Amino acid sequence: MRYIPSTDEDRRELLEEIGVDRVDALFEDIPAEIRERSKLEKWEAMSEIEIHRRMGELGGKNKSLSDLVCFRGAGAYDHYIPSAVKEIVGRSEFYTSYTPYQPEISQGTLQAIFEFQTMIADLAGMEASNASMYDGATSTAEAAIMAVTDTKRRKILVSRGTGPEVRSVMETYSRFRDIELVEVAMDEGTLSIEDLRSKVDKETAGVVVQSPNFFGIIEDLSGIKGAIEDKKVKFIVNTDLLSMGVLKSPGSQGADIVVGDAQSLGNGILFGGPYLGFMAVNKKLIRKMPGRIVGESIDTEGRVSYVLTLQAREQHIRRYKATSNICSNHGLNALAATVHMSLLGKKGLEEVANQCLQKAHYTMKKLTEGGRYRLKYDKPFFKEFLVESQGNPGDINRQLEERGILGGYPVGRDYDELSKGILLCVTEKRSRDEIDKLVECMEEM
Amino acid sequence: MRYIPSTDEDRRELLEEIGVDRVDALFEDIPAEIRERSKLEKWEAMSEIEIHRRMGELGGKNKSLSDLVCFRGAGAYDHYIPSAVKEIVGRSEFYTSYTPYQPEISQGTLQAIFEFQTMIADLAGMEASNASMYDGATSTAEAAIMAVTDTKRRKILVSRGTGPEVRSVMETYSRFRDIELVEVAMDEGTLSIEDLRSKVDKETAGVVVQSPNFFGIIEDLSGIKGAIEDKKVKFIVNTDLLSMGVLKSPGSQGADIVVGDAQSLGNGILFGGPYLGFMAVNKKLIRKMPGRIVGESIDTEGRVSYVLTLQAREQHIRRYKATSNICSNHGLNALAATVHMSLLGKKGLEEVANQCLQKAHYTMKKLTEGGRYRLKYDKPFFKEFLVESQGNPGDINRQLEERGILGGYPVGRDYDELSKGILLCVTEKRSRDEIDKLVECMEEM
Amino acid sequence: EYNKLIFDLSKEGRVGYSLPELDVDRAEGLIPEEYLKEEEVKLPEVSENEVVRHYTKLSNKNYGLDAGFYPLGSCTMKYNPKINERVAENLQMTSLHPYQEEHMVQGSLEMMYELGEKLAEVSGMDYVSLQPAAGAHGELTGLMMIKAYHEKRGDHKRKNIIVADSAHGTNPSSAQVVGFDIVEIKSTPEGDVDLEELKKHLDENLAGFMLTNPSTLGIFEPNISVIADLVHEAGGLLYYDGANMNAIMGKAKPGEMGFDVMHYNLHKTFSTPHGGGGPGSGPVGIKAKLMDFVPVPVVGKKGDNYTLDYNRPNTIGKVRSFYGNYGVLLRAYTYLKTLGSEGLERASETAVLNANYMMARLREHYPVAVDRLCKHEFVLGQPAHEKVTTLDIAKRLLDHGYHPPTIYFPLIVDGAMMIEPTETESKETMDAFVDAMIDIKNEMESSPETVVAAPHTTIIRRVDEAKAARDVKIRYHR
Amino acid sequence: EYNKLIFDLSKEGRVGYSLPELDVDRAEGLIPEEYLKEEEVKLPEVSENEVVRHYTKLSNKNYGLDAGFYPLGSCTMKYNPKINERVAENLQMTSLHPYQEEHMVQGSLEMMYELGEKLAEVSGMDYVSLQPAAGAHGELTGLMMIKAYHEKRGDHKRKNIIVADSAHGTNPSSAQVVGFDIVEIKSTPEGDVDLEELKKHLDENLAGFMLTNPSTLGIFEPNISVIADLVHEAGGLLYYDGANMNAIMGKAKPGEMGFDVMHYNLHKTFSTPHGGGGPGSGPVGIKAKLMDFVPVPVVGKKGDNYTLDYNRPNTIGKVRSFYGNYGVLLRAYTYLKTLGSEGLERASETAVLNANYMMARLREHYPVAVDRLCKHEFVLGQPAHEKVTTLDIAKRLLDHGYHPPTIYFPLIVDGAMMIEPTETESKETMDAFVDAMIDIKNEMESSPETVVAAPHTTIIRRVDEAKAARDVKIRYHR
Repeated sequence: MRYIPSTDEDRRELLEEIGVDRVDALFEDIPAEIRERSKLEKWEAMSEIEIHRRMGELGGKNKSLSDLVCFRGAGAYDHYIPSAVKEIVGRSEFYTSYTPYQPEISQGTLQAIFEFQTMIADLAGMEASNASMYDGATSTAEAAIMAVTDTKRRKILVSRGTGPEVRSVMETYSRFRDIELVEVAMDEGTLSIEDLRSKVDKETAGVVVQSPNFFGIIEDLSGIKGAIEDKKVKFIVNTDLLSMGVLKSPGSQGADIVVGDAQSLGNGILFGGPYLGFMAVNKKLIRKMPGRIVGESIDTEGRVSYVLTLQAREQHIRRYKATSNICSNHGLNALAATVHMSLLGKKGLEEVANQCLQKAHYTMKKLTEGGRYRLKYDKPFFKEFLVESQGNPGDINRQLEERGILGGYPVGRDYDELSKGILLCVTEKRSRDEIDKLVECMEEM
Repeated sequence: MRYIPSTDEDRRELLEEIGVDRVDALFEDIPAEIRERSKLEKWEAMSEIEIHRRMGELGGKNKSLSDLVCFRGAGAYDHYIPSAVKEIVGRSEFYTSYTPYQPEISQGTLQAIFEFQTMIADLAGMEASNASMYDGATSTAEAAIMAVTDTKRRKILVSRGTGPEVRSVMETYSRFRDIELVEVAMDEGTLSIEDLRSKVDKETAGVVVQSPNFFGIIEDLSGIKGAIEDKKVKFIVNTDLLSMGVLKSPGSQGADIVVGDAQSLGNGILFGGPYLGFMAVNKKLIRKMPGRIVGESIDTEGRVSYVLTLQAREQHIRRYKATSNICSNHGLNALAATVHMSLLGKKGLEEVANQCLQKAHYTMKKLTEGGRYRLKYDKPFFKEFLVESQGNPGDINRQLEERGILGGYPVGRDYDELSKGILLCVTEKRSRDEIDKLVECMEEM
Repeated sequence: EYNKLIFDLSKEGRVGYSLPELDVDRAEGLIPEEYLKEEEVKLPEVSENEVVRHYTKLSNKNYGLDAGFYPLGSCTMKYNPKINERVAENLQMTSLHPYQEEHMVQGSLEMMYELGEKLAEVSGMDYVSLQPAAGAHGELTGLMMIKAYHEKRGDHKRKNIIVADSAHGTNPSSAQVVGFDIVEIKSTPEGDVDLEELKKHLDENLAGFMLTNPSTLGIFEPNISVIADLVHEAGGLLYYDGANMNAIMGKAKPGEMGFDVMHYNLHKTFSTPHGGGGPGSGPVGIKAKLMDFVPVPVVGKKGDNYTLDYNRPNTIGKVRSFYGNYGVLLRAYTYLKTLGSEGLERASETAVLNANYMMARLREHYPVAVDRLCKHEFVLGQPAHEKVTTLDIAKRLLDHGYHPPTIYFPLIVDGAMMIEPTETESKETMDAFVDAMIDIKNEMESSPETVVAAPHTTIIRRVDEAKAARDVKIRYHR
Repeated sequence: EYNKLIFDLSKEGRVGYSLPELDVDRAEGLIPEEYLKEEEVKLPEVSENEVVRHYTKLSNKNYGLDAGFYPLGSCTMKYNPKINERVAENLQMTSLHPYQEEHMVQGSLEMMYELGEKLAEVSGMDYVSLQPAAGAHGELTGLMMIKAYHEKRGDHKRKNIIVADSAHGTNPSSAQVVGFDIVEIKSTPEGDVDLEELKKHLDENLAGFMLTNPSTLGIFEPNISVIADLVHEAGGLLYYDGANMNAIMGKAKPGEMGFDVMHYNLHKTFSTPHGGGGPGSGPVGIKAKLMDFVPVPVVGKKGDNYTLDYNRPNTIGKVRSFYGNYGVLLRAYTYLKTLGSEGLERASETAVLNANYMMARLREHYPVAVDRLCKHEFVLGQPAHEKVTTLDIAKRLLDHGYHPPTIYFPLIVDGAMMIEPTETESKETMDAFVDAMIDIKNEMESSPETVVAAPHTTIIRRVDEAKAARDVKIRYHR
């Protein structure tokens, strides 16, 4: 087998040194009846030629974004990833290493994470960040747990405008952690301040708000913060950091914990994963954070060095007293985001965000001109917006698909009251021609 | 511009140090009227998104081997390239370096070439090899020039079974070098020994024979060697080294110079290039070889090191007295071949070659059973064979294309006498199902 | 020595990106002033070539598996086949929005379905969910199902999860996150489960017992069948920590040992790249009795169609967004298909052969924690020495060009060194590593100060970890 | 230190490949015994992971552009944009058999056609053939056309090609290969063409004059128009060596300077990777009068269709197989399209700005060969010193982490150091390099033995080149 260098001769020598005469003898500590029952049903090994053929076969059953112009978002975004990102992420020094336990031979990973932490914290408007987490949904659930642990209260409020994937995961985590998860209603597409005020109480550990929310609408974070009078309540904001190219940061509007998915920043759409959860906090919460953190220090000769730090929070040291059970981070995705943010830089992030903003608004304007589609909520939005259609969203999308377009997300799946709603997303990748074609096709239906 | 790090501020500082006030001043040594006439007609810069879109557009006008099952060879082969080849070749340390002039920081390239030279020489059955050349056609032309220079004669014989690309290039090179290029006729698909005997004379510097020849047929190299009685005449064999998995090497059959294209070994089909010329010789001709050569030496501390050697043959030292004007080699292609040969190893090369052999013969047998296609030359062949069809080869190929098959090469383009001939190539990549489909389709026409 | 941060390369006006010109009319005032950022974005400004050079240089400060031996116990640092990466470049299989309608993603769902089936076959489980993002996340998911199982039966007292003192830290930690109480039991000196200890906790409060087998000491638990019976009789469920699956493929299925639920680490056993700490993937396998509780969506099959089934009333719910770390799954699928069943068994056989060989050679020089037949890894203890510690030995290995073993784990062995060669290393490599270990052992006598001061040849020397935790500096400041 | 050859890793029975099982019946005797090999193939037997590790380790012994500054004069080591590589992964554009019928490769022919047109625009030539595989191969092709041109006119005496003594070695060498006689003329001390010298050879034997402009000294030839007129009046043709095109895009077209034929080096000016010595690509541009002679096939256009035209009776023929280094062409096309015309001009401007800046800073410390405005590169001479040579300085630069400049070329400058920063380097990088050069200059006084013994920090030290040429060992022996 091509990944096993041992030859028959090697095997003989190895067995001899061990003092047994055959490999089977090395498994005699496994009860015979278990071994007997554990034989594998046979499937043949495929060569490289054959696995490529098989993938061609499977791929042929898909219709991918290579063939479809994508106007769908809803938590997974078709942004452009610069070529240099792949180049760096593919370097085997990064790719085939593991958690940087040995700083002397892991400065590459460690420094890249240190840079990542800086960029994430800066974009979020916070003081610190961890080394990344699984995805936006789990990072939000972990933030809720942090709030519960920190405040010793057990109620979490979450806005109904927070994405369904995020709320579902929060529900699961809350149920088992015995957290009371309460939804805050929407008022015309944004969080109802009134409902929020009525629900915040002495048992409230945190308030979770997504902004731009699931419908692309920018929440009034300062207003929400103002409405939470109890200062112990943690204000948790889930955001798309790409929007920071045009919007105020959550940190500058009073967030205590900023979380979200940074897939938008250099990570492929990949049928949903792996993506990149992040978490940023201010100083006083650093030691309460889950996940890896890299810190700066010096070596014995006084040279600046980076190292995993504050490990006393973590499971491998604290075991069941850890802040979380999280062990790995999404290191390679964090690296991709770091390279991506470095390439974009200040100007690039502003330009990408602005192109999304402009193109989304252009699309909205064109699409709602004809009268067949109505903008559901007339509130400031970023790169996504919700329209109500006269027809059935599923039918519309089927027809768009025939014309090579992946239409908007039919939100009725998650919001019963919005069964005619189509959530469209327009990124910097979409050209005016593509948008005009979308509008033309949708008009015809 | 994203590849130019200079900012406006940097430019000002640079200009100041130079002592001029604007960049234009740096071009004032170019006569004004030339500058005036040299302005570029404007075309816009494309972003990465746009160039991908453009390539999608252009690619859409092609029909590639991703969509077609390939049965065409004739000098360019659809062999499988193991995944690890791309991984190594893409390492920027290899990719973005240049000719290893500074051995202290180029041992990677140098050692890889040293390994390449060894493998090529071994496969060819010769004592030495150079560091690679442009392609099989130019390496054959260079071999002919070597023979001319070495023997101080001016006639080169070339078998008609040598591929048309190779013969064309030899013609061009010969014409300007004042070499008399004479074709040796074929006799039922192989070199006519009789014709050869009649043409070898005191003016003959070399005899060039391709084996397996253009029609896939194995030439009787020992017999040919025997027919060249004048021992000064250089016997030059152009071969596909992949066939060495089953065939005797040219070296073992008396070749003086072995050349060819090693595209078969780890280099993509890529619409014809870059490919990989090689040249292997025995000791006495080493100093007559064109191209880079890497040798082993030691450093000042006695460590084994590799270095460009025998440079006294080359243009940058010898200028017009050099053995050739060749300067660069095809280093990256040679690296790909080296990794490829390492992965295949002894067993792998045998297996690939044998699969080609078996599948080609299976195809021939199936195809000629029905009677619509006749094997043109009933002689031992490797991975290609020539059939004569009842129909027009162009029509047959058009119909095959509609069924997703790239049919054989219509040799009538190069050989008037073979206007009904179709040269089919079957590599290890072809499955029995694909072959059966080819046969079925061809039977129906 | 290169020691710049990306921020040090920043200069106003440098760009590293290219975007099309905005081709729609630029509208103003789309967003009310109060929502617009007031400051410039704080990101560095660097050109593409500088970014590439910077991270290329950083990469050169990293030791990866393609650079050399990486016997990090418990992490299964086996070779990551390059075919997996090539397959992952297939855009038809990867350039997919997770909310595309099912009929557009049949190929991907088929791949996931088949992967689940193969993983079930290897583990002897009845169903495998591919959702969890990592091993620890798989534990979380499995434990949630255990909790849901007892609750569904009205068995509300069952709050205890037993873990061994030799267990991975994630075991108790995951149980804690799911709201269980943790009961840690001592192992025997040999690293086996102490049956008497275990029996003390087999009561009506027992929710489950989490076990790694082979254990973190690399030893196959001899009483596994007895343990399974005891736990089941007491009404508990048995959880299998799949970190050590690389030892037993084709030899012992967790499902056949009596386990009810388990997780895999695809990045360990199934060769997907570790990526400097992730992404991993931690599919969860279960026995049929837990089927009601599996996370949604379930990749199902109706006739010839593959589906994403959300309609499962007793599900624990969603444990992450979308359907798991799909990109990782694709690589693991490739691995499973390219090795075939015999290849997997051969991998485990060779991994175990290699570990026993290294242990045999090292036995004379270092104390072996448990001197029995080991499986894919084994644990050495710290040799008696007045000055030199396990940490020193590990650092000295860096000077020999190796990644050290896992150290100080499992906690039950003083100064543990946990060595896992995997099947992808040659005898030559193992011999050279053993020789280095022996050299260091000798050096501990001849020149202990050299060992204590190691590493000497790395680009930096030992890092002051205490300072990092004390003077917390976890970001760059301008 | 890793110092194995791939052959050292070989062991009987190791494999690094995978192939499908042969799925047709294995037939025996397909080939007569006398043609079958008698010995086993001599290739190493190594597993995939060992192969990857071996070549990864070798790569780490190499210095590439992504590792740092590479001011190798005349080679234009500019950054190779990564988008070029991504584009080259597009299978629809690359997975093509060269003998596919024209209608199946319209996209690729269109790309080539457009690339030819763009290159013609940049150079002021009337047509560009993409066939030659490298710069030297382009020279060969261009010179063949010159010869064919004269012969077609019955001008059989024209056997002389004039080259300057400062020319690249390929110039005279290519002329020789094409069967010309070479006349080498001295340059003025300033590196310009010596008009009086030139005039001596402007006779009925003159076939052509090969010139690089800017010259290898980095100086734009002030009398270029006069030279062109003189050569043309004498019946000769003017050949432009395009190695230095990076200095003049948008500023001076060879066609407008009076050149009749030229080659490009796409791997220099148009950023395609140098690949450790190739593949390059050397398209040839010509004026209309040479159109009859261009190599076949010509990528043409008929209506909306692109064609491969072989029907050209006076063609010099084919100079290589198929249609050129297509993979390289695709990258150069990407570069031309992503920079746009203004980007190209900006590249040349910045390359010249950078060279002049470095020359200005180094002028006080090293003798500048020609102290005039330079273009994209400049040449320093060896500073007077009893012991230290240019080679020593170059080797000492290795200790500073740089690839040295081109040394001892052009031949007309004693101990020449030819420095070409290109446009893709930052002021910081150039300053650091200049500082290193100044340090070395100072060290030549303070500690010359350190310089003479350099390099000190590289993985190997100076290599005995004489031994390599004397005890020729150019392959491994078992």
